[in-house]
Amino acid sequence: MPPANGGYMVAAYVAAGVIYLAYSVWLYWRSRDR
Amino acid sequence: MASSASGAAAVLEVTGLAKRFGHVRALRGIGFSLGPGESLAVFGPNGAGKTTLLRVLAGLLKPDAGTVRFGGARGDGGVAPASRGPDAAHRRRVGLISHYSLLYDGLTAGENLAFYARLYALAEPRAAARRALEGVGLEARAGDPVSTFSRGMVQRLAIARALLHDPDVLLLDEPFSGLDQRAAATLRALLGRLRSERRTMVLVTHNIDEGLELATHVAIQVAGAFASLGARDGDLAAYRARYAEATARDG
Amino acid sequence: MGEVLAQAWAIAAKDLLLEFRSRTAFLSALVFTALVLAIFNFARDPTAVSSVDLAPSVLWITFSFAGVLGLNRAFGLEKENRAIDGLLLSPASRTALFLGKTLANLVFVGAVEAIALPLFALFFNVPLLEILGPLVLVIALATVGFVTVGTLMSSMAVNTRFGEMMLLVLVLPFLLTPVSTAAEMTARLFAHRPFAEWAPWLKLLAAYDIAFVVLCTLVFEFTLEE
Amino acid sequence: MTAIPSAERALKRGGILMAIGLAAVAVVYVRALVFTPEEATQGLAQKIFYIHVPSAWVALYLAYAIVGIFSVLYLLLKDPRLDLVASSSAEVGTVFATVVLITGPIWGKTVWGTWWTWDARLTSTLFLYFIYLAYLVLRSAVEEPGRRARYCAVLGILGALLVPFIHMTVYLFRTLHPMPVVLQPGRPQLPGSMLITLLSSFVAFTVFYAGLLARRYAWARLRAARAQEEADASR
Repeated sequence: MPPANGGYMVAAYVAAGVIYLAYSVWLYWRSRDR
Repeated sequence: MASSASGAAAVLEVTGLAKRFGHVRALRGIGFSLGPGESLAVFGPNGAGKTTLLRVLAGLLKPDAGTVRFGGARGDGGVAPASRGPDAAHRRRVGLISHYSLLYDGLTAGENLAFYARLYALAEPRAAARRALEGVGLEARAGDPVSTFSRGMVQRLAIARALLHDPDVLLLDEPFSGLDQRAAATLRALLGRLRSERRTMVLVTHNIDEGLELATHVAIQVAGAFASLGARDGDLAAYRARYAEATARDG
Repeated sequence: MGEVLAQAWAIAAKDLLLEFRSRTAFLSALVFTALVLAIFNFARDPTAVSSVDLAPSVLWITFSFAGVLGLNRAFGLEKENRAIDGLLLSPASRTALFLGKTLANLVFVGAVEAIALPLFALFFNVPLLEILGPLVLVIALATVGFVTVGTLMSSMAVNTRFGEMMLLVLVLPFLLTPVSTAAEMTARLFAHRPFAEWAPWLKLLAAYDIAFVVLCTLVFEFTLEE
Repeated sequence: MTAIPSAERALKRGGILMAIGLAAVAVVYVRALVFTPEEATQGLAQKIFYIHVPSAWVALYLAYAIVGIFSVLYLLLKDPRLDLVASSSAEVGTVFATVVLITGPIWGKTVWGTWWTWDARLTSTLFLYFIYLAYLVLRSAVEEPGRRARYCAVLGILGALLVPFIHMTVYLFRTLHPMPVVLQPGRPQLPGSMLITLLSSFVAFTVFYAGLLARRYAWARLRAARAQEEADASR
């Protein structure tokens, strides 16, 4: 029986997703055509 | 210019110098040539690129394009193509006098000069230092730290430093700035003597009142380029008018 | 080559003479070292951590920080009156300039270490004499490593905003190898472990020294104005 | 001036590649979370690997190598665009390294029972992160573009040489970190389905990195071109 640690998995995926998405959006916005 | 003056080969020949810092074009297509005993005064407002020009001539900065060539009296050598930095032969030909002294305040006058004599690989550093000190009348203060010197004495020592290796091209960057009248008069006399030794000089300054009488040729530099260049053919008033006109055109 | 070494020596001798005249950097590095050694020892809970366990780390933290803080001086003194222009104007090669600066820094840091080491032995009550030979070797190799990188970085840091802080930010990541290998070897020396046990660390440190001395000498010219 | 239109086109292309990369990462998310079986000993937390390991590949190897290579090229050729590539890669690499440093401890907590340990790989990642930070700080501390580029290139090259030394240093210490389990002959392989997820996530994150880099670089070029035009206009 695998240990129940899905919460950690979710935390890691959310944290990574937020960072990547935030950087992408930031990069997109600051480099948009003025 | 050189050939017109004396027929001798040019000591300093500069062609097509260009240099930019980021988006600022500090030098744009500057060229001139000077023979032995000729001296060029470059006037221009702050930010015209005068100091950059002098630093390129001195080999402190690499130009993006163009050449600085030394020839004449002491044979060829010191060719500085744009792609490469200036070599040691180039550096032995030039001396730089700026409003910075390039000296160490914590060392004595003698120690400063002996140190530079070693860098120039002169045969007897201490003797060379002593001779250079005698040349500017500072031999009595050889053992005193530079920090105890007056501004005028520091400037004389800076000149001794620049002349240590007996360069045939002297570069002067605002040499009069910060000097009181007496020190400026001493400096003027010293520079007159150097010119009579047939050294080639380039002097840059924003103050047209200083240095015009030392020059055989005059250039006005605005926004990185020479707005005018030629043998000195007018008095102070005439050049003041030209200077005002050239800087006004730039806006 | 002979000329390069002569010029390097002239520059190093000039730097050391200047430092000898003022002694400001040297004295402050010494005081810093003594303070850190004393504070570490005082803050240690004697019932929990024995001083011998703590000693190698403290020694290397002290040496490396004192060393790096002193490195600002090397190119800082050239800024006054733009003396660096005088050096660059001269026919002395850039390699000679880098070697001269590194040499002066090595003497400077070495002198701080030579005074700090007995102090360290006293505070931490470690017998140094019997391991002095190998310990000096370790100190010398580690010092060469971080002083070389530090000298290069200080040539850049002096021309940045917040130069002294910048030097620390630039150099600290590079301290990992010399400082941790040196601390490991020091710990094994204190415990009188056989040479075979610390030989791998020694090899790594020597490789680091060679690699960074060569690379720093090669790239130094790019830290100068051009 | 043709510099501005060409940079604008590059910016659009970068934007498209960035969108493709984001979509690929989203696919990896779905595949890893929904369609990949749970590992028996580590449980769901093992799935952190599918984002952690490819991020580490980008941050610690790919982006780092690009910084190093383009730093060397800049010093040799002095083309300002090379410096823009290196600095763009450093910024994007820092983002990936941040993810590595956040997801790593989360996984570590489930297996080691502690968020942080001075394990070899964690330590080396942290030190590489410090070099990224030093690079970005140095960039902000030098005004003149030519000098900034030279300084950053010097740091980039020294940093690249430091990587093998950091690895060797930390491997001389005992390590808690799992050794790489992919493609090592003589060791048990990951089960097929998990391996496919991991390999596809490598591809996805690499494309994502390329997209971010392209966009970041094109923007830097556009800014430089606009600044140049302004400087020329004011002359």
